[in-house]
Amino acid sequence: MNFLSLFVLIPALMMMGLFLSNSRKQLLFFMTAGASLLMIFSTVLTYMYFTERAAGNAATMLFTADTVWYSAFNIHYSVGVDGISVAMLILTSIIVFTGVFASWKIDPLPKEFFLWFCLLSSGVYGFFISTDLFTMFMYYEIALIPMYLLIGIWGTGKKEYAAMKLTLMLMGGSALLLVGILGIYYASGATTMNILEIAKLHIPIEMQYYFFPLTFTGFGVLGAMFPFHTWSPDGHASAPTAVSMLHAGVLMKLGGYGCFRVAMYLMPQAAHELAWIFLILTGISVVYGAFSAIHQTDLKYINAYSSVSHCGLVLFAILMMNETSATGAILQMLSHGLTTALFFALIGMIYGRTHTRLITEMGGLMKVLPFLGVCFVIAGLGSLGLPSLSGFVAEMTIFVGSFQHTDLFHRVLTVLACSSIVITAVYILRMVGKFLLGKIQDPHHEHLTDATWFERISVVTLIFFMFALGSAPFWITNMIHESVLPVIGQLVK
Amino acid sequence: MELITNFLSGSVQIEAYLGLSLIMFFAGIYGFLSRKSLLMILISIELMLNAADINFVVFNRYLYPGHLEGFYFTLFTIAIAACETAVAIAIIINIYRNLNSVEVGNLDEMKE
Amino acid sequence: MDYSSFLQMNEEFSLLMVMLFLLIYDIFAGEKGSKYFQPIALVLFAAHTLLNCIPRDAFSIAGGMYQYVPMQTYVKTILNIGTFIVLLQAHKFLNEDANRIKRGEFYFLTLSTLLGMYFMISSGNFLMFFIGLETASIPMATLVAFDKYNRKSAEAGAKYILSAVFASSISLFGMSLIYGSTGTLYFSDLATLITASPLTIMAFVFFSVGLFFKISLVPFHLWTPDVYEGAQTNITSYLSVISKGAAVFVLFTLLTKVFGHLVTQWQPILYGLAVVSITVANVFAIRQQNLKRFLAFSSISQAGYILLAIISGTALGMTSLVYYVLVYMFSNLAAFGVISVIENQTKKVLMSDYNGLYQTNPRLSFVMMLALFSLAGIPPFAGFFSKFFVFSAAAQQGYYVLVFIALLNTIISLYYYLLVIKAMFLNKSENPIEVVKSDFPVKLSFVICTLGILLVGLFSTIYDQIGLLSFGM
Amino acid sequence: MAEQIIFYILAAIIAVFSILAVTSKRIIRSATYLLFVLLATAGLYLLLGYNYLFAVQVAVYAGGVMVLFIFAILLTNRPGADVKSELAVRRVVAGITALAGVAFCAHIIYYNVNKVMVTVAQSELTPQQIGHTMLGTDKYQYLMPFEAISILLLACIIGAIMIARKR
Amino acid sequence: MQYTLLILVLPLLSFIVLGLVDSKWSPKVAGTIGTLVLGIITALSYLTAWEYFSMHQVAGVYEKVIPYNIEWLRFTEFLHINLGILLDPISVMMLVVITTVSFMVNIYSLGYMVNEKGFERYYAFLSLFTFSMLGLVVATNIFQMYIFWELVGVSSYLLIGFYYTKPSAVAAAKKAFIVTRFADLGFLIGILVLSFYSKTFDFGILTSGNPSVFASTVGVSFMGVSVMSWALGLIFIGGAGKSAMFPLQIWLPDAMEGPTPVSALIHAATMVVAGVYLVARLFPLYIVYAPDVLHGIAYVGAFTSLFAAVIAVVQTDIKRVLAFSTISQIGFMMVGLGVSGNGGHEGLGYMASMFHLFTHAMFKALLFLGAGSVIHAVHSNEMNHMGGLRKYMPITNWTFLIACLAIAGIPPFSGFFSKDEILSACYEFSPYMGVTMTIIAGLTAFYMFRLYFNIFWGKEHKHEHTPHESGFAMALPLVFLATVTVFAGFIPFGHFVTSDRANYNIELDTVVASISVLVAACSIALATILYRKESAVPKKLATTFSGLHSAASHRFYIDEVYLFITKKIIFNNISKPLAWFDRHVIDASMNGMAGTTQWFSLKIKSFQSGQVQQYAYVFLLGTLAIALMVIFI
Repeated sequence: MNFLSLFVLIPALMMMGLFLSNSRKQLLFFMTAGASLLMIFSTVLTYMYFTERAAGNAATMLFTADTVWYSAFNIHYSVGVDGISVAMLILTSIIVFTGVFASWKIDPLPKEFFLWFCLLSSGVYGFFISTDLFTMFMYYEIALIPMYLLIGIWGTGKKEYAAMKLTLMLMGGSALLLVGILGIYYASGATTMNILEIAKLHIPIEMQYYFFPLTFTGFGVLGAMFPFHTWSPDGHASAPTAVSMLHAGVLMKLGGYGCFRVAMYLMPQAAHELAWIFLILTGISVVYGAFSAIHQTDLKYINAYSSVSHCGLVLFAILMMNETSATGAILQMLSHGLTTALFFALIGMIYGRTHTRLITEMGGLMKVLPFLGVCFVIAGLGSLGLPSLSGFVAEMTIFVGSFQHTDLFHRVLTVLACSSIVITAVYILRMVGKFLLGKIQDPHHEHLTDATWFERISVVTLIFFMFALGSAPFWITNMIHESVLPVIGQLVK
Repeated sequence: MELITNFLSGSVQIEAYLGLSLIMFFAGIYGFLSRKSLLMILISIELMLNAADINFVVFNRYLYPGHLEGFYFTLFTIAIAACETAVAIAIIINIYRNLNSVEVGNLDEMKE
Repeated sequence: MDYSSFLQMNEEFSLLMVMLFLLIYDIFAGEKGSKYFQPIALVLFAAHTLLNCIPRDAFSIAGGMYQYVPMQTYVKTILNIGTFIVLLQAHKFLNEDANRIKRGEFYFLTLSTLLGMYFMISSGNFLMFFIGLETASIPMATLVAFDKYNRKSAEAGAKYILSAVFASSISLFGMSLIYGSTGTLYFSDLATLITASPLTIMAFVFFSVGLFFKISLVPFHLWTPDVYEGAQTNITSYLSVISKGAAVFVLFTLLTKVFGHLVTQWQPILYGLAVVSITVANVFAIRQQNLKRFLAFSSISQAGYILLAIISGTALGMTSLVYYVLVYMFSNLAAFGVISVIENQTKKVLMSDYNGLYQTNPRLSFVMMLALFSLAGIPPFAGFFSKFFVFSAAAQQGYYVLVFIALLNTIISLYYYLLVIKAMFLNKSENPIEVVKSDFPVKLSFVICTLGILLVGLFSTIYDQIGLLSFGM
Repeated sequence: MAEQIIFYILAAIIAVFSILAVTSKRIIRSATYLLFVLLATAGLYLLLGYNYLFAVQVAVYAGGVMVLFIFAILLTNRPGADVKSELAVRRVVAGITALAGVAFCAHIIYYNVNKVMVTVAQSELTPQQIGHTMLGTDKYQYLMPFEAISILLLACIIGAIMIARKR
Repeated sequence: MQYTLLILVLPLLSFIVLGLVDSKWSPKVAGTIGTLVLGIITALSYLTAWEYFSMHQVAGVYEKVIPYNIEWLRFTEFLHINLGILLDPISVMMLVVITTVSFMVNIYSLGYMVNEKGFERYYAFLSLFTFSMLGLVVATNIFQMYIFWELVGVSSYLLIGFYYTKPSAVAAAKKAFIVTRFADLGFLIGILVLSFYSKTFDFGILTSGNPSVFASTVGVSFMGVSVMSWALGLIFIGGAGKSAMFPLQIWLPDAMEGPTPVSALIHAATMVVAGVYLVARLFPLYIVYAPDVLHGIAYVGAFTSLFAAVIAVVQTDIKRVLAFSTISQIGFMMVGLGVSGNGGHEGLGYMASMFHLFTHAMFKALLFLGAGSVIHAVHSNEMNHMGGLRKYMPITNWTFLIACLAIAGIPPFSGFFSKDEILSACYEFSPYMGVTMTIIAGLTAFYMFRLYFNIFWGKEHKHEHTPHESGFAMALPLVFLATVTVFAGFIPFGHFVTSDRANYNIELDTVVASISVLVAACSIALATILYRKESAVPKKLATTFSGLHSAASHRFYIDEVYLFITKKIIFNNISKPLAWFDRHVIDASMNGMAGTTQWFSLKIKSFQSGQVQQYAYVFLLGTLAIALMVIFI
């Protein structure tokens, strides 16, 4: 058993523990222990990754393991990581860890909540460590379905509608995806479902024309690509804090990761030919999401549309098909994951105090909630791309990379995408200005209490990593960059 | 007259048998689709089964007389038809006990 | 006359023994003995199941009237397990005062339909097949009408027998035409003699609708929801799983082995039926309030998915099909089991009755949820794997569009499965269903189903075992 | 010649009474017409040389099934109840469908059925022959279905009794 | 010169420490730490300047010194963001300016802000700003500059919005950030275009004059304009945003909502000249590859200058007057750059512009700090609430007067020398430009003295408390800056900063000088007549030119235009319809699919009628249909 499998096993064991536990303290113990373990583990993994690479191991995937599972379909349980996966695993660990602290006081049914939360996280981890199309898809779906209950039971507002919509739309995406995966498998004539192996084969171009759009759109739905993004505002707005964090922070990244790892990697010719369609769609996402965010009054809606915009940028960058923009895309995933998780965490905490999320009903909260307020401003600044926070590094890498494209069309699109940074500033500052700054609107808000210790842990962890990524990107960019190369090499070929 | 004798000369054409069974079969279908009483529907079903039996026998006799496949099939089918009728009538009587009627139109408590 | 060859029909004989023993026991056991009737029956049946689960070499007896291939053992074992679960779930129901007197009949009739299915599966001749088909369906009608003073049950019985007989007479007419055009009723001979003339095609169509009826494909499905709703829930689950499972397997073998020459004809037929079945059933299902009706439509659409395995016509398809049936059996029986437990105690079957079920009956809700997720094809439950394999089998033959349509339909199906989950977990209720008590056999059945749902997918051994035999089909 | 004439007479009886059986308003008449049809069918079997089948047909149908029918009719027919006729629309639709079905099937069968008659010596089927075939286990012998159908019959009896009895 | 790193690191540390500590330490400690750090880095800057200008001259040309240059983020083989320190004459000069002013402001704030809540936060932000601004000027590559450019923008945002409970401050901060952000977009795109062709961010390579760097741009044009013009024009937009050039000047007056020392530091002396610095930094590119853009810069500068001067004449808020004056003066600097040639006497404009930047920083900081002192005393920004303060606040009065004289261009104050050089360069460029700029200089003198007289002379206004001179902490910077203002003009600036980094001896163009002094003197006289004592003339003039007056006092309605564009067009006509579209078209179409399925489900329910005969009918039809289809199709 490969040690990467621990990433899936730990959540599974956590579930077992939770299942057997019968007091709230035990629940929290299992969760924090598990989440910390995952966190430590991802750190160790990163360290090992670096040492392995430093030792000159140039394989595409490290720590690979392969066990035959369903031989009739050549389904293997095969795992392995490259720099991209490592980055994503770190992200997931951070967010699971902080998510646990953000849902410290979840009510009702805490046990069930954490059970589903664990299932969700095991799905996400599994997705990132898989190198087999089938297991990848399986984990993808494992990660989707707990969302329904998590939103439906513990959500707020129009939760049932939102949960249903989110689940169905994402399942719709996965339906497209499954056709794509089957198409890839059979059209390539592969005798394996391992991505790396299939990449060595050639899928006939006319088949690529069918399956590339399916696969890309399938993953794109999860990446909130226009016009399949509408689950995102409703879903995120209704979800409980930790779920919003995990979903916007990590789950949406599955889309970008999948687009890159599966759609682009395995069908490079079609990617080349059809990229322009998706570039336009994702370009629209970027600008459209940002513009839509301006007009929202619900904090979560603002952030959800902002996610549409930022995740659009991920897909946009991937489609630019050069190493820099692709590196940028991965960085943007990380950055957006951290930033948006922080946002949702803070929004949840603020909502827990004010019981409203409408910026029109709040004001001057900075005065009563200085800690949360400052953190919120930091999150906002991160989101709008302040240097030294993660967003800047990611966005700049994307823009510089995309602009290196030799085709004028792509450069013009890049310029349009760049314009989102202004619009982002507009809605972020509008939001901050309306509800944090100014005078206190509601007299009830005068006596709110600032963050508790567990909330602080959650928030500070996220901010720490945002700074770490934004101030010293070199430790992770090289890792990502070298892992992007095989895919880009495939595309350039 | 000569026409008639010419027509009648020789053995009966297989088409005639098959046509007859077809008429019987579709008469049964017509009955099944149009009758109101459950018993009448059952009568129609007897016609349909019987039509198939005729087919078997005729095919056996006219085309494949080497073995008795059609013959036996018909034999068993008659038994099966009897079973069906018995069970169906038991159920119809049960319906009558429940609804005090054997009209098929009354069987609509469950729909949509 | 060498009758000893009959002894090779292990499964049929052992089942017949069980049936006859129970019949005699039921007749002659007194008050005291009748207490042990059900335990004995269950143990005997379990023994029968265990004894007959090892595949043997293929053989053919009675001049090809009965043909055995090892795969049949698996199918029969799956049916046995399913029947066993149904019997476990019916345990409490049959102990009720009103039903005690009829339980001997219940067992005998259930097992005789099972025997009919055995004949169907192993038949090598249309006559045997027809007898098997009728044995599987005529006593079934009496089972459907089992709760005879219940108007719905009576009505369902009438609908079932009329529809079944109508279908079988059309099928019979088709068989007669097949005989007329080929001159044989033996499967092995037919496979070579049959040619794609209009007459054979028409005969084939007439014949096959009898099976389509049993599998309840659209547009031959209309009886299904009514009968499922009206029949006693345990019988409904039997009908939806065992009867259907046997029929799909038989359809597969018939199509590939007997009508192999008509492949260009039956593939488009199945294509159309799959699309129509899945879609129409799903569209109907989303509106259903009665859970039994709801599951009826769900099972119709599941049948449509199974067609994807049949249409591929390959060994892969065969394996996927048997596997699908196995998984479908666990999932559907779990769902019906929950419904029956609740219905038997509270007479509530509407979705709105299930509001807030999780508050009062967390375990039942949990089992129900697993079952529904499995039916919807959500990993890591077995249903996901079976669906994937079925789709894969179809995609391998290039039926991408069909797979695509089927997948789009999974979204609709997920929607209505989630409606039930929503009712149980999300909705609040003023007066939720009281705490439902279930006896040991029912609990055992849930354990079996849950284990099936959880483990069958994750452990590939079962699939591999089935796959080993599928190449011989 | 005689065979021809007999056939056409039987055919006429079958056709006419089939249609009458499914159109007659009164159920007891329908049952009677059905009896005629079944008897005429038995006649056809005789005409085709299957005497045994003739006997079975008469015994099972006329003797068994018809009795069941009559009992059922008498049990469920309340004297004085109005005999309502079917809706015209339904009859027309059913009629058109049936006619279309006849036309379609007739077309297919007529143009595709093998019309080359195989003439073999019209030998009488002896009871020995029938018994031998019925209880044999080789190909074209029918012991197994014979046994199988016995189970079916048993099950049907039990089932029918269970449904029909009072408790 | 390794110690230069400390100049960057210390304020950053100060920011982190003060930011994390928040209000756990007493305000005094925080202020002391901040000021101490600034003192140290000011000393270090002076040391750097001394060392650099004394030692690093090779053959009469100052060489560039790069003590640090670390790769921070690699994009491609050639494109990577380095963080480093580039020392050349302009950056060293900027170091001196920034640290000096910043140090003064820090000291000043000890007195000015002492009673404010959030004192630590204030010092933290100041440190952050200083760090960012220093990072900006020592940037070794254009992307580093962009990074710090953004950081500067954020610190500005934070400081403008320091009084975050005041809605107008919040709005002003937002406006400042968004407008400059918009301009930064131009900067960013400019960088992208530039780097796309040059394959480098490094200033050293970009400005090396090696034609092979831009070989790929030859003949490449987009929409009829050469790509280099595009790139440099777009980069200038960035500069224009920060330096409040027309039409992006709107944020600066509003930015006066921030604390006054902040206005002195950021919105007068340092950050707003970042645009000038940027153009100066890329001057070799402008002059070679896009002279048309350079001329455009000159015209924009001139227009902005005039425009702002006119508005300044009628403003009554003293900080606003100073703000418009800042805009106007930056316009001067831009003009100076725009009209400049390269090297030697040709490069006079460049030199003058930098000189003016230097002197302006000093006297404008002085003006703002003086204004702060006044505001501190009377608790109001309005001229009407002031008057006759010279009796109460002698130090402020005198220092303010010195600054006014300097900005008006009266010799021997520093402003005279720098402005005179710019005017000379303008006259050399084109007489019209020269005349225009001279008129603007006159206007400058007029409005500054209007301001001066209104504050310190004129009718005394009733005050609740008697105004009093500020304390030592506030007076010290005033005096220091006044001293610098008096003597800075005599610095032989041409020996330090020139376009080709070679020595250049400034020669006073006597004709130009005398004209400008004359004009200034006349304006001052006019202002004296009008405003020294209360008189009815200004009012009369205002009514005579009511149209112009009201237009000018409404800042020529530029803000309204912006408001129209943002509120009406972007918010109401783009964002709102898009949000609507998203909910009611995109989302509705997704819901519509679900709805259609439901509707369909309802429509076909009669299909399942419960009638067994209908079932059979469908069954039969199905059978026949399948048979028909398979046989005949």
